Amino acid sequence: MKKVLSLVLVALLALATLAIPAMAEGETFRIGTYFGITGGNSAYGIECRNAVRLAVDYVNQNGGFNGQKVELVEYDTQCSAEEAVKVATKLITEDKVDAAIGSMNSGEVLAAAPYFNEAGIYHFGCGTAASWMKEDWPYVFRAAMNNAFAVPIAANLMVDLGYKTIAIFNGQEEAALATANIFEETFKGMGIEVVARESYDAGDTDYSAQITKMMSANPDCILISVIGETGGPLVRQLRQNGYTGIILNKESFMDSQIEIAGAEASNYIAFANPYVTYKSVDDCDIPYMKEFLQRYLDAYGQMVKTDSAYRGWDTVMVMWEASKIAGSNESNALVEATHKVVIEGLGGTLDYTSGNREGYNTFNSFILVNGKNVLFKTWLEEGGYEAYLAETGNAK
Amino acid sequence: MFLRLLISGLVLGGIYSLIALGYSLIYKASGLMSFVQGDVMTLGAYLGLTFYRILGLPFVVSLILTVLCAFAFGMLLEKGVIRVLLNKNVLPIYVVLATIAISYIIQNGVQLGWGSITQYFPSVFSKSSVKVLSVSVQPEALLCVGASLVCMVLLHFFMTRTRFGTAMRAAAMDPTAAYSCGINVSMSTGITWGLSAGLAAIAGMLIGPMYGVYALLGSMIGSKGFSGAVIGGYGNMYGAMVGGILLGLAEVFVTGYISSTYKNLIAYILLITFLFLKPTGLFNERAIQDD
Amino acid sequence: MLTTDKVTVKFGGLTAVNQVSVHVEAHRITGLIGPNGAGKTTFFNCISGVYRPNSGSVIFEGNHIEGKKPYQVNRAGISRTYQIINLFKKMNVLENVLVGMHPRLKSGYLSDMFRTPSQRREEKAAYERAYEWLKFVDLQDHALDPAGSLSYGKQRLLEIARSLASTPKLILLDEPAAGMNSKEKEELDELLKRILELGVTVLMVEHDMKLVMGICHYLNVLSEGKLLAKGTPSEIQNNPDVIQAYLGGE
Amino acid sequence: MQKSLANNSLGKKLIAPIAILLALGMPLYVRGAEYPLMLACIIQLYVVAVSGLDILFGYCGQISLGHAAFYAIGAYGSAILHNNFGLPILFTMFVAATLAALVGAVLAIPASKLVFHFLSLATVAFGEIVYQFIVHSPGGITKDFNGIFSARLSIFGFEFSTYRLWYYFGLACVIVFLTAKYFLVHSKTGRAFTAIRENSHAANGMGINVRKYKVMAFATSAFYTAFAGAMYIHLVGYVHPDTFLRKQSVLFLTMLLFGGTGSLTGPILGVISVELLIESLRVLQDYQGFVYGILLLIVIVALPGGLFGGFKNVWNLLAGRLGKRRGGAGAC
Repeated sequence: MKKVLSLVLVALLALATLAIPAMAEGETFRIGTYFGITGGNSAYGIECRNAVRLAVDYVNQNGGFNGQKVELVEYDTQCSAEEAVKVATKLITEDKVDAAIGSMNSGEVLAAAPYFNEAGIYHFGCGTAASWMKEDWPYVFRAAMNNAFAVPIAANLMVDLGYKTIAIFNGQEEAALATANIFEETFKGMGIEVVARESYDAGDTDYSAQITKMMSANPDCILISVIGETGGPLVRQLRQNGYTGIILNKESFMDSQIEIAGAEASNYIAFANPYVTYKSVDDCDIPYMKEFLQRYLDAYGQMVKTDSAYRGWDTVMVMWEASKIAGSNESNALVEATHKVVIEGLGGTLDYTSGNREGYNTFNSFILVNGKNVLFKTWLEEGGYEAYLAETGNAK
Repeated sequence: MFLRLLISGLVLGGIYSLIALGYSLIYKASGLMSFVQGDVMTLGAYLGLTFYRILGLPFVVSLILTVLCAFAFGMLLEKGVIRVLLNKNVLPIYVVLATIAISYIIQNGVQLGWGSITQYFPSVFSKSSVKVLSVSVQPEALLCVGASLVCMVLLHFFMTRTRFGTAMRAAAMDPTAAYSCGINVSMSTGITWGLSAGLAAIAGMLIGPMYGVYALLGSMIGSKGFSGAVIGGYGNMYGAMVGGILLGLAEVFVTGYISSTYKNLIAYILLITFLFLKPTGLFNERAIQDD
Repeated sequence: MLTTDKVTVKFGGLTAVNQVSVHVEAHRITGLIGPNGAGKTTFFNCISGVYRPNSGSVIFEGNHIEGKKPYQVNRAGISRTYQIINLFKKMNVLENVLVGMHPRLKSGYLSDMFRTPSQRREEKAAYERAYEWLKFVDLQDHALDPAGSLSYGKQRLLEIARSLASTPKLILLDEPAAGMNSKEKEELDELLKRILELGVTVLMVEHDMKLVMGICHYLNVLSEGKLLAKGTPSEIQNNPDVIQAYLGGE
Repeated sequence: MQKSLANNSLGKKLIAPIAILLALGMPLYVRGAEYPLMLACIIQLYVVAVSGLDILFGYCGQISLGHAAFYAIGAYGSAILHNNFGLPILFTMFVAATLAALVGAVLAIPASKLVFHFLSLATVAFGEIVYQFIVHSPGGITKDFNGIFSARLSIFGFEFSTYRLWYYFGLACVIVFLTAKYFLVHSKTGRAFTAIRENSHAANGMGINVRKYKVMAFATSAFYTAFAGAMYIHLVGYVHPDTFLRKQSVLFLTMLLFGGTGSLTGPILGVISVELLIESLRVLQDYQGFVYGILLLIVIVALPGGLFGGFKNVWNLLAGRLGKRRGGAGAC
């Protein structure tokens, strides 16, 4: 009996630590965040979290949300959808947050967003997959790019170049696979033939067999639709296995990836994206972006390496604008006000008036040449393509 | 396409071999299974890039330093954790779990130490690709094949021609008898763990320039390495080499001629098939007891 | 009851048991003796199904049992004890006997999981019978102790009780007296007689000549894997080959 | 004397586990304690899963580093049967768990001849193969890398829409599964399991068909863990394939070893302590994985009897001073 009692005691003690009374709802506006800070893709989560902190500091210095100071409640999802669900429940029921910003990994957003939607909490996701916005959750918004929107823009580059065949290489994660599928559809509609389609799983390191297979199909161009850090090693292996053609990427080829692939290998990667990354602040000539880059550099001592930082900043700015329009911090008011938001984001205009709860509806295409992202149009006009042919010795 | 696949298969196989060799050595010396080899490889890649890129040392010097560090790590692991557990006479599952705990520590530790973004490992060669029989390949790939061959040959000579290697083999075969012959058995198992870690670290340094360096670099290669070791005959040094290379070839040719969907499946299918149908492996190593 | 016909077991190049033919008479105690390494335990393992003989046959009550798995041999009615004690050390004494009763219990997986009334009745009866077996070998006071905590001699007794629990027709005892003191040996001698009274035939390997000569009805002598002699204890005692083997062997 | 020999004292044995679980339900009486309640629900389903592993490892002595695969079969099986065929949820849970038991049995037939390390390798390979099938499923039936949604639990039209309600369902499951486990391990079958763990050669000699019982242990264990997987999907409503990586199998094993093997209470205590550890490490943010690894290593090296094995030693020491207690009732 004593043993039983002692066991019960242990359990009660355990619960005491759990059942800490929910924190009092105070004078602050509480934004819950769930990012993957540890685990597979955490580099993106960390940059995004950093940018959100920066943005919140900025907002607080400039009056907060209708006078309320913003307070962040941060959790790590360990890049796991299961954890994301646990964290979402915690944010909703225990921390009782007023709004939430979600992960870079669309899988996590897909799992956690319905909880916020059900609870009627104003929520932004930072992943770029089309999937979770298809679910029609009225409380769920995005201030990042939707990969599906980039597809027609990027596919058009093929037409501009007069290319007829393409090989597709994709990852299996939601964002990569779904985007590759949309690409394939679009290409078919445009009369471009997909001559090879290869894939890899998360955790794979060696892609040479797939590359060999794609190259033996002899395509005009190769499309890569991968997520996270795979891009760098992939491009490196593509080039080292002898592929010299243009690479079409589903999104911008970021600075972290260029480092791994090497500057030379990263030449001639074309993509459509609202924004790009920069090697140094001075490389950037967009004033608003430059200001942000400097702010980030000052705060964290390093340059932004992935575009996830941009997504974090934009998200907070859109929320802030919505609060100004609504004049209230109540969730429903914020949701309604967001549909009226039109502001300048880091990648151009964020316009929510079309009612699809997406900010970036159109954007530019770029090509990476000698470590610099050049507007694709400019590059074509200035004879870049001819220079490329001459340099690589490729025909056509 | 065949030639290109063959080369890819050899590169991949060389890496698997180095990992599988580590498994086999450890099993031979101590009858244990380590789940940490893949992550030691990751650690090796991080150490290598620290010496080579961050400190700017020459590649060969970095390689030697990395191997020494990894060797020390392996020894420490055996002395500080494995030996302690064995002295407590625990079930072998605790040793397995301890190595898994260490692999968590490495995976998370390197992220804390080097940041979670993929690290760039600069090319060892100035040319980004070379032509072999009209096929362009990464020069690192050739280095990889060459270096793993050299490692295997060196290990063979070390084990068969040196006093030390003979002592180690004796200690592995019959610890009690070896002990009574004056061989320091505890030292020799320690060295075996160190050697295995060293081999994994070499593998890490070889693939770093090709794949980039990140925390989970070694986790999949580590678990596929088991497959190589079992194919060859778990505990057999030569079996591990051959098994690893066969695994690499199988994986690449399946991807090339069937579908990349089955790329990761093939290693585990081979692993389970061999365990069930031919547990002694190609080299008929009798390590796996029948019950 | 049990007859082996030219049983041969080889390990690699070594012939451990060479063409051994032995007959065990029902309701008798048959002894198997011989110097160390004569192949006695290997021969036992052959009967109980641990090894499959390379050639020859083992016939029990008219059925071939060579090559059967140990659990099948047990079900056929032969149970055994081991030279090196093979108890379930962390289970208690009573449970060890209950495991011995395993093949005689009818309950199945599902009735065990749902503890049906018939399973309950059977278990209750089984516990009572197991306790009876403990009384039989005088271990009832240790029923709830872990088997590993018993003294060496008592562990031997428990092994016998565990074997008897499966109600065998033939019991193979592998050196039951090893490690026992003289008082325990006397008790063993008495126990063997009681086992015989139960109608169980005994085949045993034993080194203690006093015990063997006193209780066995028949003896078989193995040396270097071959059957050297067989007969009643008095015949064996006077057999010159046996004397030679024992003197030469040790 | 004789009566007390038979292990019919189920009531007494279940006191401790039920007391702990009831205590765990305390948040039921605290308003707004949804999160602890959700954890309590997750703990309940983990208890079922880990109890299953305990039958296999704790009682039968067979190691598995692939139990995440059974967990996955339960979760996906139940979700797919419910989503695609509209079968009632409780039914799909049982069907999925039965399916997993069959898979477990089929795996165990060849695997049962392997011992320790190689059995663990075979189960690792099995886990990976199941994972690969989930992410490359024929016809995309598992939705591959997207993960799969399914409805929350409802029985005969009654919806367990809140954690509060689900808690009672979970409690019922735990009681049913623990009782079945108790019945099973204290029976002919359970004794055969333990005998195999203790000495498989002797078990064989005692008339136990070792392979058959190993297969049974695998199947039972798979059923438990798969049922827990089914509980999970109808609690959370969504699963992602990455939930079923080897990490999950290791987590089950860690929980079991933390709490102690071969008992009813062990898995409960193990699950609670590991879950609490993970929860309390959350505050460390970037360092949580690293610290978790180190704590795990320390516990393994310093207290190989499990966290509660360590406590038990201290307890026994104290109890021993107070007065010698009666000898334990063996493996229970």
